[in-house]
Formats: sequence, structure tokens, C-alpha cells
Amino acid sequence: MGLLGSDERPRDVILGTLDDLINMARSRSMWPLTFGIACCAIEMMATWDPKIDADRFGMFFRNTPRQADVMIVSGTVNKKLAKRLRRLYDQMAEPKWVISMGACANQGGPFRQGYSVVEGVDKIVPVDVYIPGCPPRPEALLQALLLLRDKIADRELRYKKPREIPADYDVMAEPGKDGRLPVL
Amino acid sequence: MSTMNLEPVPGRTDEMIVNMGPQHPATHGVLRVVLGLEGERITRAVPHIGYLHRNHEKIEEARTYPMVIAYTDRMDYVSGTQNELPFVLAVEDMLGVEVPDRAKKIRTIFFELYRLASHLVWMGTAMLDLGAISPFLYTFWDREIILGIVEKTAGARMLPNYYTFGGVRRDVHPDFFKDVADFLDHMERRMVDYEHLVLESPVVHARTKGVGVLDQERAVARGVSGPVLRASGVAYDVRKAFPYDAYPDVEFEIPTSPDGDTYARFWVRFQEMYQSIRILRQLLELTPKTGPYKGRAPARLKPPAGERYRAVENSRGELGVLVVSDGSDKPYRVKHRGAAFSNLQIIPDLFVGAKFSDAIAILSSLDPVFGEIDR
Amino acid sequence: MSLLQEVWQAVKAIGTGMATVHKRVYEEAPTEFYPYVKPELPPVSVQSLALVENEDGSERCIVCLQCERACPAQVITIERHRNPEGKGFLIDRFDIDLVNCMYCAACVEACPVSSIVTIQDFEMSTYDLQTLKADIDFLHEQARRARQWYSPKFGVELRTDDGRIEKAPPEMQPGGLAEILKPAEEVDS
Amino acid sequence: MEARVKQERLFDEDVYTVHPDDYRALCERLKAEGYDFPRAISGLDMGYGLRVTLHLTRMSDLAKVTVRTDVPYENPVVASVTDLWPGVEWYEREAYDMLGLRFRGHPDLRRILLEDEWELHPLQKRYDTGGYPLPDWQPAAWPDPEPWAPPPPPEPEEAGEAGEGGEAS
Amino acid sequence: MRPIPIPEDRHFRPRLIGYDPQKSRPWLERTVYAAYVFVFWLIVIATYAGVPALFGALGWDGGWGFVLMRVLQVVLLFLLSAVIALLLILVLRKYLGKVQERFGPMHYGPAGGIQTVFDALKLLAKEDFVPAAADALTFRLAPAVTFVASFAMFAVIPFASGWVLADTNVGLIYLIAVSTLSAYGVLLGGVSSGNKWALIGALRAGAQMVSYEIPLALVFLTVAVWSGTLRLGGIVDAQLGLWNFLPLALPFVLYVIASLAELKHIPFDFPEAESELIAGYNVEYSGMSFAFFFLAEFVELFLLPALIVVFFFGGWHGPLFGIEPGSLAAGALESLYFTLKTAVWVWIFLWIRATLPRYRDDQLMEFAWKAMIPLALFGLVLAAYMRLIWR
Repeated sequence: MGLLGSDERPRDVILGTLDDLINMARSRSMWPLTFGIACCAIEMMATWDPKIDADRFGMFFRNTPRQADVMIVSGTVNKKLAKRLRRLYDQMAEPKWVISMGACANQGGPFRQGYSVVEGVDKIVPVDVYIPGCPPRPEALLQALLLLRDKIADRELRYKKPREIPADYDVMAEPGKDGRLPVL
Repeated sequence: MSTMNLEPVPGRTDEMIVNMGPQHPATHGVLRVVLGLEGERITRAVPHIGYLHRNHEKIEEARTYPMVIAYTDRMDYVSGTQNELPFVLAVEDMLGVEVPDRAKKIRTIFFELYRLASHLVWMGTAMLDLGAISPFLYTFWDREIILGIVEKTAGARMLPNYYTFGGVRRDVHPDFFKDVADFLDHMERRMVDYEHLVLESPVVHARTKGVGVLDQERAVARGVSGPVLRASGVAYDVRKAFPYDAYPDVEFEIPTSPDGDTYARFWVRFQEMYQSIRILRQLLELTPKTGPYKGRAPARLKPPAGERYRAVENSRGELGVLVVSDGSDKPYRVKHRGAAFSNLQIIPDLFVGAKFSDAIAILSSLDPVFGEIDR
Repeated sequence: MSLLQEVWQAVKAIGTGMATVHKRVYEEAPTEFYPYVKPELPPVSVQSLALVENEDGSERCIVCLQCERACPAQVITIERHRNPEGKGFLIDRFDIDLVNCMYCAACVEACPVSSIVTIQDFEMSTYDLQTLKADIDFLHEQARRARQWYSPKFGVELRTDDGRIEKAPPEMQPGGLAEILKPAEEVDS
Repeated sequence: MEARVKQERLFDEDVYTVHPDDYRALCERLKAEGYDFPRAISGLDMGYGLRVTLHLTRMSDLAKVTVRTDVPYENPVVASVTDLWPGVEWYEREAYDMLGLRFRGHPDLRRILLEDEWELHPLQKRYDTGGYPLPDWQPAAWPDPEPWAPPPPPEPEEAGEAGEGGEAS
Repeated sequence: MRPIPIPEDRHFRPRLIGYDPQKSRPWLERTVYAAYVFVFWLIVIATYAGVPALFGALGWDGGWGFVLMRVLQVVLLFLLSAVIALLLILVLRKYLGKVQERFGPMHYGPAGGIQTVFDALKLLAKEDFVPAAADALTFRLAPAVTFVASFAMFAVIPFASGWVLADTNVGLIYLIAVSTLSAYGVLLGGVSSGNKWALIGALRAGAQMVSYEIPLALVFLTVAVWSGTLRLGGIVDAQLGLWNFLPLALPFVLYVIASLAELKHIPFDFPEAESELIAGYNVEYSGMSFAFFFLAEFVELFLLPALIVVFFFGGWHGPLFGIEPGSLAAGALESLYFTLKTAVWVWIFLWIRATLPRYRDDQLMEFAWKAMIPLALFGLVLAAYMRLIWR
């Protein structure tokens, strides 16, 4: 885990404050990963435009998963993209969080009945904050980023860990919509 | 055996297979191009799409006609209501619904507003791919003004679901015309800045002149349409070829450029923005302030059995839709012909032989949007 | 000396470009400081849905399932039973799955009595999805908290401080004033 | 070859319905006539078989034409026209991917939108939106091709004009 | 059972350090920058005047004492480079914000003052792993080599008359040697991280650095020929009357372009081309190793404009208002002049970064070999001739 602190350390007063300082630093400089998929990606870009400007909160796009803290899944995840999305998540450096933006990433949204759409990105990666909307307003995304900031910095919220997803989850193995001819 | 990757040719040892994968800052979405690189020069390029395949056509076969309009918005998500128009026009032809003149003008105003918004997003991301950080922010601020105007009338910013059979769902906001007029003045001031930053910049000249040349025959044979085709010298524009809505009563030119390279595509889109401003100014005078905005559409929409292909000139090119109906209230088959789908087919021709940085400039000049390509 | 002219053109173009960029420093930036200054949205803006009750608490919705049929994303599920004494139906369950909703307001279009309306509460992000599976209490609570909402039939309605519902003044109404003043049944769906 | 081509006028374009064997010959004829802009190829599942619809435009006088041909489910093979119009290459791959239409002579017939290990072609009517096979779906009977009657000869005009006009018309 | 309609946590509770600025307060931002520059100035005075005075007073300036003093000065200079990095990253993001019609970091600290402190702390606690495909030793070594290479330039930078660590007579040659070293760091980092993008970025960096060392060295030679000495202090003294950028106008322009390329700055941003190579050579780096690359880049962003000021804008020269030179106060005032001149040139570099897109890298190599080197040679000959007839 990180050099100076991890969440499982025993809670004592002295280290607690250092732990809080580190978590405050992590929450005050969240670098999202440039990974736009669909319509929500355009609203994600609009969150950094002059009108709403998430750069005021120190959020600065990084292209490589190694240097990114937050992965904003903005758009529909289909079966072809699911494997790459999971690999991107695994490549990110450890204290990482995921924001599921828009109806398609939450639980498939208007396309959830499609044959090749994964219903919800929380089947593939553990998600911290969900944003409804199709596409959600840039202010809604900024509110979600600030909710994530509070989750990282706030001690009791920090331990509401989303359930871990096994890395080798095979999206194609879902019953029914697996793209294989029915065995008659 | 999955052929998702290029297999190294046994003879060539100095070729490096690079995977410009679904997550890449310059692919405008989820395109994956597998490149064979010799140093910086590209020897082989195989584009892979389908990472945003959301099964539009299969889901639309299970939805009634008014519901399908909401889905068409999500295809070319950068130019909102432009995707709804071909489907609405096709069904209106089949149903025989007549659209009041004022509704046609309102539709065309929204159509041209979204063309400006789409070209602004294109210019922002194209300059970002070339390395200039600032134009991206200026263009997105202009686009915010457009989205503000649209939200005041249609209720949603990007995907408003505003057109319906026979006209538009709701009349325009009382001070809509004043907002659009102010926006056009603001836009004309901004275009001067964009001229300095984009078209006159020597670095852009060095990066785009003579790069990715597409001659006329190959462009037409490849089925390319829109600014990419007009940059190769063919003056084909669906607004003039098969006029629809209020385009017959406004006059505008179709900008074309003979030399077909990346700079020509930048220049043609620039002139199209000027033409859009000109069209909008004429429409502001022509449209009566009050009047009908929706014609008589039958309550239960059941078009007679048959098929209809209707095309429209959206900001990427000819966006056509083939609606096949079997008399029930759900379309039997809806086939969307996206311009970006054809425009992307010339990637292998233009990439091979070009340098790697040129490939980024070429891809951004094609302006692909993957909701429309992968459907 | 075309080379020299070329170089001079290039330098001049770079100069004008840099001047264009730097003059922004002296202009006022259009940024709205979001969490401290909430954006005021137009009344027709579709940010969330709500189920309006009449002032006396009785249900406006006549459970005609029009909205369930008109929803493209099929997120509305309604269960009803026939009213034992009077005519019409009573609601057993009225769920809107705001997680998968498309926010296209097709349901608000289709509702004959404009009981389901669009409101402007866009701050709906959550840590877990269950809070967004809205049931009838959630929708009534949203309508009670909303200051203004919009539906095509009755236009923009305001909720006064003492809980009464009244029609918004004409200048707040979106376009199509004539359509709103027309009595409801003449308007086609 | 003329006997098996049915031509009709639909809204603003000519529609040729043709037998799959003559599809390639008709396309070459249209190419010779100057139809150089391939708009799209749409694959349809007609319930009794698959249909390929080729939409073409002539750039010179903006004339639009659509070529239709039906193939049975068992061997949905049609000649590919990618060498005439390179623009339809991806559309043919998409038709193969979505409906299982095989194009003989296509340079690189692979799946374009779905992954290569997908086996089913989802846009066929036998599957519902989720890709689940509909258990009670049966292919409809192949419609018997209407006997193709050559167009009736122009009936002679009324007595008056014929006399003056002579056989000039 | 579903929780009652609107659970409390869903409503947003703003939690902030700092305050809620309804509108930007320019004076506050300037005070934040002034505070940083003041800290910078204090450290400079401490290293170059405080430590020698302290050791002089304690009488430890013998053999070992002298070594200890130099070690302490180097530690203080490391602290200085940390302050430089914090300040320049903040100034870059604020200036980019201002120029792009928005505000840079605004909410953490007065006008976003301690935003970069949070960035640094976060990078400190970030997981810093070595990818499997990378060969571990060089992967670990590369950020250190890059930082040391750019940090070593401090040795010869004269902040004021006499305020320099190593006042050697071969200052210029030392500079050439050290600036090529940073090219090795980037090359090592890119090639060793086993990632194709990093490999392309590293090869581009190598080609760019090599082809821009030569015009750089030639301009150094021109300045040496013109001011007659290789010692940086001597070069600055030679400019007492007339600053160098007037007589050596052509080498000055070439030097600005070459230092832009040396810095891998926007028009020549090929090794770390965000939009093409994802992140160039530092694709695989995360946590502290990435922080060192970031630190090296911004320390160099301070040092190269400092060199421009030393060579062409008269180093620390400025009106002394009667303070007798050589004293502590004169040194402090001169170092302030030097810092402010460097700040102007750092702003010009940021201004270029906010405006121009990126060339193609082979165009740049061609420009270096075909245009810059002949012009630099011509400048050298011209300087020699002018020196012959003038001095």
C-alpha cells in the first residue's frame, strides 16, 4: 500500500492525524484518468471548461493509468470494452477510486437490454460514487467529485469500502447474453 | 483465432506493432488502431471499432416510433438534435404528416445551432491533439452558451429529444430569438480569435499542410461525405442536393477546397461555421415570433408498411436512416447510415506512409464520433 | 527574399496568437463557483422526476399507465388495483428506476393529468444505488420539496410557502402560452 | 438478365429488385451508368430470408438508386461489390457481423462491431433484444416470386392524334 | 426495506479548508506568489550568505568544516528546488487558468496557495511500483539521474556577486556537460520502462537533446568569446555597461529556442507529447518517481531562464542605491534583481506554453540541423569579429 499510510493500520491518536493529513492531501489533489467513452465524456470535458472548471479543486487530467487516482467511467461499457476497462483499473496505482457517471455506467441505462451491453460497471470494477443522469450535468459530476473528496477525507466514510471484484471476472460468462449459439 | 492484433510479418524485423488502444487521448473516444511502426513511419494500420456498440438497431426494433427519437439522440452525441431529423422526416413522409412552416424554421435553427456546437467541439479537440491547450477552453465556453439556449427551450443540454413527428415538442422560449442573436454577435467576435489561433498559426500550417491528402476519386469511391468530401473538391451537400425543412428559403454557399489535405478539412469546417452563422441570421428574420410549432400527428403512430431512406447533412456528413415499417406501431428495421462510419474507412489509406504525429492530425481532421460509428 | 517574408509572417502570426491568448488575463472569467453558487436552471429543465399531489394530499395520478407505456428506457413500473367503492384505480406501487432513467421526459409528455413532472434537483449523486430506486414516497417527497416544476399540460407551477400550488406568472412560462391556456382535453397527446 | 429485374419508383429513387445471381451484373451495369457514390449497404431480416439493400447516388445529376436482393437463411451468400465501390467494405462487414450475410469476394470479411468469438448474428429476428433465442420463432415461407410480366406495350392513342402524329412517337 | 425517501447523506455538505470566494481576488493571488518568492529569497540568502557567515563565526572553515558547509548549502539548495517546484507548478496552473478564461486552483489555501503542497504529499503516499516488463535497476535510477542532472546546474549559477557555490573558471564547459546528462536520465527512464510509448518518447528525447546540444554549445562559445571568460561570474561582470542581448541579438534568439527544446517545452514537446504518446517517457512512472521527473522538469524551467538572464540580461546587475557592493545587503538586493529577471523569463516560457501547438519532431530536427547550427556559427564568427574591432 502507500508509503506512509494504509487504511488497515491500527487507529492511534498520533498516527491518526498523519493518516488524516495524507488522506486530506489525497482528497485535495484527485487526478482523473482521461478515459471518455460516450456522451457522458463530452459532459465530463465540459466539467473542466471555463463555466464550471473543476480545476479549481486541483483536479488535473492525467493520461496514464499509473499517475491517475480516479477513474471516471463516463459512458456505456460493452462486452468488448469490459476486458480493457478492467485492465486499465488494474494498472492504476493503488489508492484508486472509481466514479460511475451516467445511467449507462450505473446499471446499463437505456441500453441495458442490449445483447452486448454490460449492465453496470460495478460488475467489473468496485465503484465509489454513482451519478444518475443521461448525461448528468457537469455540476452533478463536480458534486460527485466533491462527494468522493469527502469520502476520502472523512474518517468514517472512508471505511465504507465497495465490495472487491475478482480481477478475472469473465464478462462473457454471464448467463444468456454470452454471444454463443444456444446448444439445441 | 482472434485477428484483433497484427501478426508480425516474418521478413520484417524492424517493425514495431503498437496498439493505439481504446484509451488514448487522441482517439476522440473508443477507437483502437493497431499500427505497424518503422521508427516514426506507419507501415500498416488496422482500425478496430465496436467498443461503443450499444445495439441501437436491435433495441429500436422493440420500441414504438416516438421512443426511437429518444434513442437517436444518443448516436452522434456531439450534435444533439441533428440525429433526430432523418428519422422524423422519414416517418413523416410515410405518415404523410405536413409540418407547419414555422416549425420547419425552428427545427433548422436548432439544426444549425448544433452544427456550430459540434464544429466547436471538433476545433477544441483537434487543437488539443495538435498540442495547443487554450483553444479547447474557448470553444467549450462558446458551446456552453449554445447549450444554455437549448436548455431554456428543450429542457436538456446535450440530448434534448426535442423534435417530434410534425414539428417540435414545445414552442421556443419567449426570449429565445434575442439569446440566439446575442450569441451570434459573440460568435463573430470569437471567430476572429480562432482565425489567429488556428488557421493563421504557422505551427498548424506545418502540422497539417500536405498531410493526409485524399484525392477526389478515392473520396467519392470510399463513400466519404461531409467536410471531408468537400475538402477534396466535391461540392456535395445534402442541404443543397435534397433540400429539407427550411433550407430552400435561406441562401448559403458550400465551401469546398481543391487540395484535400488536413488543412483543407480544417479550413472547410471553419467556413461552414461562417455559413451556419449566416443561415442563423437569415432564419432569425424569417421565423415569425408566434405561431404553430407542431402539425397534426395521429395519436397511434402506425405508418403503412413500406420502407423509406431519408438523408440529412449533419456536421459530419450525410446522416441517413432507412426505416422499414410493417404497419405495426414498432419499426420493423431501422438502419442508420452514419457519415463518420464511412469517413473512418479511409484511415488505412491515409495512415500508411504518414508519420505517427501526422496520423494524430489526420484522425482529428476526420472528426469521428463513436456513438454514430458503432451504433 | 520570400524566405525572410515567410519568417516574418510566421513571427507576426505567433505574436497575434500570443496576444489573443494573453488578453484573456485582463477579462473577467465567466466561471460560476458551483458548490457555493447554485446554478439557476430554467423551469423546463429535466433534472429529475416527481409525483405531484393535490393541495389536500389526494393523489393527482389516475393510474392510466400512459407514462409506463411511453417510457423508452422502460424504467417505470406501476401496480394498481380497481378502486372498490368509486371508479378508477388505486396505486399499489409506483416505482421509477432513476438509475436507468434517460431523463427524456417522454412520461411527462404522455401524462394526461400532469401528475408526473420534471423538477430541477440535479444533485442526486450517491454512494450506493439503492437510494435512487425511487418509490412513491420518494417521488412525493421530491414534489413536496420542489419550489417549481413543469408539465406540458399545466405549464410551470409554483409551490408557495404555505404549501399551496399555483400557476406561475406568464413571464415564467416557457413558450407556447396559447397551448397552455387551452383546456386540457383538446390537446392531442 | 432483363427478365429477372423488377424496377419501381419509390418516393424519390428507383428501386431494383433482383435475383442474387444477377445482383453482381446489375451492379456493374449501374457502375457503368455513372453511379459512383455508395451511400450504404443495409442488411434486413425479412422473416423468410435475408435482404441486401445497396443505396447508390450518381454525383453528376444526384440520381438515387437502391438495389435489393433476397437470399435464403440456409446459404446467405451474395457477391461482394467492394471492388466496384470501396466505400461499402465496412458496410458489408457490418451486414455479415449483424445478420450473417456472407459476401463472396470480400477482401477481409471479419466481424466489425462484435468480438471475433461471437457466434450468433444478433440482428436476426430469431433473437430478442437481449440476444436470447426466441423459442417459438419459425422462418416464414419463401414468397413465390411474382411472375415477371414485361411492361404492356404503349396502347395506341385515340384515332384523332394517331393520324396526324404518324409513327413518329 | 428501502431507506426513507431522501437520506441525509445524499444532500451535499460543502467541507472546505479555505473560504468561498465569490469572485477572484487578484491582490490575494499576488500576495501568495510574493510569499513564495520571499521564502525563495530567504533560502538564497541563507545558503549564500548565512551558512558561510555562521561557519566563519564558529571558525569551522578548516578542511572538514568547509566540506560540511558545502553539504549544508547543497541541502538548502535542495530545499530551494522544492520551493521552486511548488511555486512554478502553482504559477503554471494559475496562469493557464487565467489565460483560458477560468481560475486555476482556487479553493485550497488562500487563492489555491497550498494546492501543490497537497499534490506533493499525495504523490509521496502514492503506490510506486516497478512494472514487470521493466528492468528494475535502470527504472529506479532514471528519475534520480534526471533530477541530479538538472539540480547540478545550481553549482555555477551566480545569484549575486560572489554568491555562487563553485566559482570555477570552466563554468560554461561544466554547464554543457551537465545539461547532456539530463538527456541520459530521460533516455534511461523511457527505454527501461518496457512500454512502447515510453520507448518512442525516449528515442525522440534522445534525438531532440542531441540535435539541440550543438547550437546550445555554440551559443555558449559565442558568449564566452564575447565576454572573454568562461567563468559565469566573469560573464556577468563583462556585461556591466551593456547587456549582452543587444550586441549578441542572433545568439540570444537561438539560445531561447534551444533552451525551449532543451526543456522539452510546448512547441518542442515531443518526448512527453501528452496527446500523442499518452505521457511520453514517464508513462510507467507513478508516485515519487514520477514526482522526481516533475521536479526535474520544473527545476529546469527555473534554471534555463536563469541562464538566459546570466548570459544576456546582466545576471544580478541592478541599481544598488549607494549600498557598498560586497556586503550582505548588496548581495541580497542583487539576488532579488536576479530572481525577478528570471521570473519574467519564466512567465514568457509559460506564455508560449499556453499558446502554441506542437511541431512534428522531424521538422524540428531539420530546423536544428539546417537553420540553427549555421546561424549559431555565423553568430560566433560575428561575435569574434566584433570583439576584435570593439574591445
